[in-house]
Amino acid sequence: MDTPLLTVKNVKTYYPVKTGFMNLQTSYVRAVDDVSFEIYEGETLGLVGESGCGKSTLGRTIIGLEPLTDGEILFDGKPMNFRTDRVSLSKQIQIVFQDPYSSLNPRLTIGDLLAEPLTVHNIVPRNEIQQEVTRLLQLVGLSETAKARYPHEFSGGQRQRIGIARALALRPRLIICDEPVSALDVSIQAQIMNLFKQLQRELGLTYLFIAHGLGAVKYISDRIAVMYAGKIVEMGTAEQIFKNPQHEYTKKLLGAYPIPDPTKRSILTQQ
Amino acid sequence: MSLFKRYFNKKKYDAEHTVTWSEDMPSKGLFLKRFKRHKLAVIGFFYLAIILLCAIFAPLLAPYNPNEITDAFGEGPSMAHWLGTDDIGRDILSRVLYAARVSLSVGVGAVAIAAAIGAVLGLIAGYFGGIIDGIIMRITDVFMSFPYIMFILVVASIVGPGLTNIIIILGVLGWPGIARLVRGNVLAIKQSDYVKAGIALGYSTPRILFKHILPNTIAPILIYATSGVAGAILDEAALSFLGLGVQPPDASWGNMLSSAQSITILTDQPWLWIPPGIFILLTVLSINYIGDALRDALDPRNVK
Amino acid sequence: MFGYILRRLLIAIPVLFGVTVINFIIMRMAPGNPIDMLVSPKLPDAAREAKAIELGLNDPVYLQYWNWLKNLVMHGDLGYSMYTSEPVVSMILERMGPTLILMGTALVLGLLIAIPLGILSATKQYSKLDYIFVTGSFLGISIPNFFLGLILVYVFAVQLSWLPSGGMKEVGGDGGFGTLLVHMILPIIVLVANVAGRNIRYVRSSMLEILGQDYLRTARAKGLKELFVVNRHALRNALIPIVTIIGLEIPILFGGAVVIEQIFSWPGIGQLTLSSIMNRDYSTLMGLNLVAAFVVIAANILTDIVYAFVDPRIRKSYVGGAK
Amino acid sequence: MESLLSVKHVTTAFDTEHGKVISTSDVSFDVKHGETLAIVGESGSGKSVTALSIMRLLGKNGHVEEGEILLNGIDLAQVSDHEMQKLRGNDVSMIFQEPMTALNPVLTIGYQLVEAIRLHIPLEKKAAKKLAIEMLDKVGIPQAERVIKQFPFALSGGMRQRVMIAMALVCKPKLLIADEPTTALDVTVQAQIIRLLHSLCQEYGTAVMLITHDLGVVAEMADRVVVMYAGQVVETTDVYTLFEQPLHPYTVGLLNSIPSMDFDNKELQAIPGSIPANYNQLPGCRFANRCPLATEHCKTNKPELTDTGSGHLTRCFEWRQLQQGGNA
Amino acid sequence: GGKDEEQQQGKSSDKNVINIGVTYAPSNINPLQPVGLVSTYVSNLLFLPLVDLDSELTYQPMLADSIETKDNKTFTINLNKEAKWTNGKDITADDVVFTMELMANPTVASNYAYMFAIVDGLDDAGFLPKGKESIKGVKKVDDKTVEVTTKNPTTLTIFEDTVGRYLLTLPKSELEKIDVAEINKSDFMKNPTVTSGPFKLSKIDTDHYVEMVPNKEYFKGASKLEQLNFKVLQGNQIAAQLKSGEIDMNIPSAGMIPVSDFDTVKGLDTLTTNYGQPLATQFMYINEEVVSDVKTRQAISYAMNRQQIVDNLLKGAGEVTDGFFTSMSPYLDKTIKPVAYDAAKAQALVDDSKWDKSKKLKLAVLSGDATLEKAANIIAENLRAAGIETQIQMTDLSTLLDDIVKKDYDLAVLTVSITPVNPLPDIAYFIGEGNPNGYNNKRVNEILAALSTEVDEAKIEKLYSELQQITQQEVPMPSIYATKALGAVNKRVQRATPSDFGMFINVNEWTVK
Ligand SMILES: Nc1ncnc2c1ncn2[C@@H]1O[C@H](COP(=O)(O)OP(=O)(O)OP(=O)(O)O)[C@@H](O)[C@H]1O
Ligand SMILES: Nc1ncnc2c1ncn2[C@@H]1O[C@H](COP(=O)(O)OP(=O)(O)OP(=O)(O)O)[C@@H](O)[C@H]1O
Ligand SMILES: [Mg+2]
Ligand SMILES: [Mg+2]
Repeated sequence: MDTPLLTVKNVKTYYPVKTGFMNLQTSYVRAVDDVSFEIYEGETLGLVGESGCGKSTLGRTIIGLEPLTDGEILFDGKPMNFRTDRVSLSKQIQIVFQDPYSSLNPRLTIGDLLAEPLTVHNIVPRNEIQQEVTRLLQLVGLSETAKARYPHEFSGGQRQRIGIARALALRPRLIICDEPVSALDVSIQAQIMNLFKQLQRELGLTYLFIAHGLGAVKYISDRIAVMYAGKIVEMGTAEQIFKNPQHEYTKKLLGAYPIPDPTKRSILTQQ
Repeated sequence: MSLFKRYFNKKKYDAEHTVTWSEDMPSKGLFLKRFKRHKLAVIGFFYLAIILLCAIFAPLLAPYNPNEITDAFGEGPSMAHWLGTDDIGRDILSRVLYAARVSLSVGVGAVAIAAAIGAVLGLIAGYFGGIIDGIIMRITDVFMSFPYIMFILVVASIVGPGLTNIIIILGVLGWPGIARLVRGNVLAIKQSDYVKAGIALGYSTPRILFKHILPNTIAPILIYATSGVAGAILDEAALSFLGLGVQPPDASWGNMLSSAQSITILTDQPWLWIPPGIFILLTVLSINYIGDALRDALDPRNVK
Repeated sequence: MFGYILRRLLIAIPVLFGVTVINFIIMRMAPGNPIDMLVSPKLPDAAREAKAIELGLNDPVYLQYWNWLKNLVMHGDLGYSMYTSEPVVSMILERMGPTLILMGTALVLGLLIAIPLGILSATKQYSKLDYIFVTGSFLGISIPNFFLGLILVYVFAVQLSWLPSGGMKEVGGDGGFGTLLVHMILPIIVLVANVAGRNIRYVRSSMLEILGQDYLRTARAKGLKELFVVNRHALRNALIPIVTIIGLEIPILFGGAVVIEQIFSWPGIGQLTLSSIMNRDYSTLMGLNLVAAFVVIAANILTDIVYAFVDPRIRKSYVGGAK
Repeated sequence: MESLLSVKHVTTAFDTEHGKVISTSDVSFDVKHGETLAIVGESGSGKSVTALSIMRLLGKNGHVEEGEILLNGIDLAQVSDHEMQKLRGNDVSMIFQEPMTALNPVLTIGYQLVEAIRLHIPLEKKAAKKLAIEMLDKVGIPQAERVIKQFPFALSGGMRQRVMIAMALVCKPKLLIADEPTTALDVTVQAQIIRLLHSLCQEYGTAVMLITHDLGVVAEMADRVVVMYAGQVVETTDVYTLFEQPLHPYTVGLLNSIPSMDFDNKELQAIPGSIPANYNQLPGCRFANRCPLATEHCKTNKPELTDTGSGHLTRCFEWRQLQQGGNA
Repeated sequence: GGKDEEQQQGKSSDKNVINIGVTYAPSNINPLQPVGLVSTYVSNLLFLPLVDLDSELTYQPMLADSIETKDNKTFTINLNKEAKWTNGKDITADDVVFTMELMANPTVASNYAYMFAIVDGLDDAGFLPKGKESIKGVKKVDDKTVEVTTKNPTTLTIFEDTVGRYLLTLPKSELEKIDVAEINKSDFMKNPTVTSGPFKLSKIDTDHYVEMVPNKEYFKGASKLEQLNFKVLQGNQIAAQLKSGEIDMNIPSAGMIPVSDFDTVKGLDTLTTNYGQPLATQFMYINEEVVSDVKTRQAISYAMNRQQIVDNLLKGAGEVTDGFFTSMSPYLDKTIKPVAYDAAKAQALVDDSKWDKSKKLKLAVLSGDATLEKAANIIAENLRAAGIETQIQMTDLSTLLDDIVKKDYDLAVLTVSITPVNPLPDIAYFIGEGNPNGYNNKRVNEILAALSTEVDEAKIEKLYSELQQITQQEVPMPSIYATKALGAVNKRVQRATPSDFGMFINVNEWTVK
């Protein structure tokens, strides 16, 4: 545990909003407001918080999809610059999105979809691309027959697997998972989370795992960060957070989580 | 409960399963199926196919050279001239067949040009946003601010009327609508996760624009284009009415129809206007029906 | 809201400027010139020169534009027609009325037909009625204007002698509402066929979209009658996109004025446009173009404003200033 | 106690471009006065279709093919449209999953509430408005007088869902159908809504048919549970039994899929695969392809919903194995 | 009510009103520079010319009782003694002189100034030289007499055809108040308050109609009509409106009925119809730089099947021509027959001339006239048969004139109406020095020069005859056919006959039944 894989230092992401007479004034939505943390190689950092608190913005800022307003993000101890090093950085850090229906280009077959990053970045020699695609599919538990099909022919869970396979194509070290299971059925959620875990074991991946379901985060994360209104209000191991929450918001969050056991009706009894 | 867990543990995770079960989803042929539901569109499609063949094989099918002046001046249908002859003795049937070439190429050509310009500008405006978007949108404002016909009139008088010029003019003037449409779509698609994923995967901007965004706006462009084809055929007809259409002796349905502007012809020589009139009507009608069916068949909300 | 309108108007200025510059350039690129149309070609050069001086055409081209612009900005004056020597402003104003009457009526009537039929068509999707309306609307847009006009004139004016075949009033008569109405019938039928044809489809598809929305299910779940669900809840929402269409319809109508006014000798902007082009009446053309551009832009802005009024979501974003 | 709602062997079908599609078949369950019945199941299993069948809001292309839906002894599948309109909102009302889209965006909150009130209660506009404000107060909306003039977009998701609840309960219906009322909301807001629903229904004596796929919510609120899978009811029992002694492998799988709140760090036991798309044509059990207990018999024979005793119903040939396993 | 109903029919049939259909818009009514045919008719009704040409092509007194000359250089204009302005004042020699000076003022830039170039003291464009205020050759003799001297000997006919016909005398008292630079834009030119003609302007919309009411004080006798209106129509509407009664009559070549409607109009029993004289002639400009060989030009002339066009397309309502004169011209040499269609000879001439058959000529054709367009199609086919490929290009008037002036054309077909009594200015423009065909013939130039000063009618005829021979041989600018426009008038209208010339001379006598 020497240099962290990812270091986020005082990161701010503000969205300018034009207001006032003639839209001449600019005010800002402080979506991410002075956030700092580190993720070490092979670890999973869970990120929870209420809707709109800036989780996705933070994830997208890290992968360079949103411009950094202020602060610094280091990868492997080196500052990242997406303007100049997009190509090499894309091989280090990837993202899996929440909505399995909108994250795959509906006009491409799964084969093309997975081959594209391989060809663009020359990951494998041309003649091995098909093999590599098959391997990727197998890695996420899909069969080769998926290649010729289009995304709409798959169920949500399967699409999410394809999304993961695509993220893995460039053999990244860090994957940002932006609520990758929220849109899925309970039974499918479990499949996908197991897949994440299995891949981490096999490939030594590092995750920033965003979720708003506490159960999922707890299950998958080594450490958990709780975000509230653009700031990280509490961070610690899953056990620390769940057993001994410090911040008011964390306590509220835990208190609101419905426990799947009818004998412990916490919400209704709490009042 | 540990027992149940054992059951599941024993089962090795079966990946094949997942795919097999959804295999029966009827996705192939769905487009055709949806399209076929619009019976009138199917009829329109066959009609258009026939017209297209007629246009292509006009030299083989036409009994006369369309510009040949025969001795029969303004005569009604007969065995020699199935649809009669016009005021200067040309065979109407032959002219209508050749006119199909002109009218269809005006329709298709103009729309192709408009779609090409509109799609590229719309893509650029929508994707890059900001000042570029502002400038392009102001340009579309400028273009849309010209009264359509007036612009055509002036440009036609510069480059001179004629088939190619009509196509170019209608094409060059038709793009703002498509540009706006594409831009709107791009704005939405740009936000979609698969474009974000493309960026994260380090794809180049042209690749994202043309491989990921453009194909996903094809459906609306296609739908818009069908009504554009119909519109261009009608516009050419209107231009012929104003004397700025395709140049004689070439025939277009529009100039054949507009030469029937006299009550005498209307009453006494219906063979001069009924054939081109019917062809315009049916063609435009067919194209519109097809456009509507396409709209339905390509509706992304139907494709899950 | 006010700030928003002002901003839109300010943005319109460069657009208008661009429109006039391009129009000026294109006009000058067109072969021919107003002098040829005014004086016989067999005239000696001296006579042509005198005419050029009279019309201000002997100045360098950029100076001519500058003078035009200066005149417009400083005095709100569009100059005199090169062909008829009348003030361009009064020529345009005189013809604006007839065009607006015709187009306005067509727009209103067209929508009055299109909206209910489109709604009916949507609520009864794939029924016989739906097919009839949709086919009717396609027919409306498939018949070339000039041809429909010709047939109507033939039937109603020539054969039946029920209606006048053209013009806005009887020559020599002093107009009056009844006369105007009678003269409007035929051109209005042609235009309405078009407007209604185009818009039945829009209304139908926009209504279809709304009919699938969740909040209609909510309304039904309250126990609301289907009639009210459609007319109170669905219609209001369906009208929002239709507002945009009205904004698009105005330039279409305005552009189509040339043909329709030509067919029915309607004394409006379209006819003036055509004759000005034919006569290379530069000053009138500049004026007409400016007006047309203004109409388009005004229609756009108006659409947005009306849009904001019918859609509270957008109203808020204007009021709040954020957009 | 006499059942308030009795759904008997209901089969619902849709006319689609692929022809007629049976969406739910042979769905049966009861809702008793004042109780909360939860319906859980995988996405696409027919929960919403069942609810909409009861409300007769399936849309133009959907209809109940077979079976009876008795509300207070009246068969909702048979009454006239007019009759049904009177019942909706008055005897039975419904709230939906997406608070963002369930309210008409161009009408004020007040308008939509007053409309709901005056449809069933003969009140003057003023009085209705007063009632509306009271109701909004009741569902915990601050500054109800102001909110009533606002449009839905001005409210947050939680607030909108409160408005929906107010609207649904304002006529004191006997049955409230809540189709995933909290899925789109944050957990903290979800907790508030659950509490609100619970207390209001207690107060009004309204029975709730709660559709959800969150077993936590089920455990929290429900008295009894119906588990649906692939268009069928696969298990029905009271909430305690369900969590303690599930008798259908799907229910078992579902329970095993939830990450536990203990720190045992065990792998989740996911159910492999997904709902077959063509479940209607399957000759045997619809869960067979994902079931660890499935035998050849299961794949070729259709199991019936059988009573395992004391009203615990399951649609499984092998339920006894589970019972034994559980007891062991 | 009843009145409404009448109006609904759009008919004037029961009222004391005559509506005349025209196909050209009266762009203005400025008598200093009327643009186009209808403008001229209207301004002539407001302000009388000195004399006017009647349908027999003789001059009738209008504002002048007579114009006389003894030496063909000094012309005495005797104004009508009764002539009065509508404000009651006499029309005097001062008004005539004042108007002449206005016409000659370069600032006014009258487009008819060149008509006055024959007058002594004016330059070739008809303008006063810089610094000059008055015209040397114009002299007031007394209140009702003006004397005009010309630069060169001039026939009375030519004097009458220029000064006599184009000087529309204006009221000095009204106009001298207005700055000359502003005169064209002045209110008077839009709505003249003091006029001299049989009708006064009541309302005008330059694109659509002119409404006129009788001048009750007209010194030749006031009209009994309530109104006389001009209505601008599309050609194809004329027949319809004649039939419906919306118009009562047309002006043959300013209210052209399309040939296709001739039979319909002739068949209507509410109308009296008559053919006008063959006036509008279709000429083919030939760019001599492109078609330099005289044989090729001859081939063009032989190739055109003029007779077929006249017989089939015009249905006989026209005549075959190949030069500058039609049968209505006093100068037509009837012994010279137009060249007959001879395809074989045309082909032979083309072969003989070594015309490059791969060359494709642009055939610019004036747009807007359906008959001409069809004729052009026939001609193009004729030429193709002879071995000359052409591509028709319909062109609007402005573009066509521009192309011709810049010689940026190969062949151009265009309608020209040459004044039958004074054809010289047109002919000189077409084939004289600096002509737009690029044609150059010494003998032709000599003839034209001689004609410009010749006053002996017999000699003039001889010169024109020689000219016809030359042009038929050399084909510098052949004509193709001349149309006889159809005039129609409702039988309820009395004493009015549609005609291209002199139709309005007796307008104050027109009545309706
Ligand atoms: N492009 C943008 N422009 C302006 N504001 C934005 C933009 N994107 C996000 N925001 C705002 O930034 C804040 C954080 O948004 P973000 O999507 O990161 O939240 P989140 O925590 O991911 O929420 P959720 O759980 O709903 O996904 C929100 O208030 C949102 O409205
Ligand atoms: N209008 C419709 N037309 C055709 N099929 C429909 C229609 N509505 C629902 N279905 C089908 O009926 C089945 C059950 O759908 P339903 O919406 O009841 O599922 P659900 O259990 O509510 O799922 P979710 O948890 O996703 O809401 C699905 O297969 C669905 O495709
Ligand atoms: Mg998010
Ligand atoms: Mg549902």
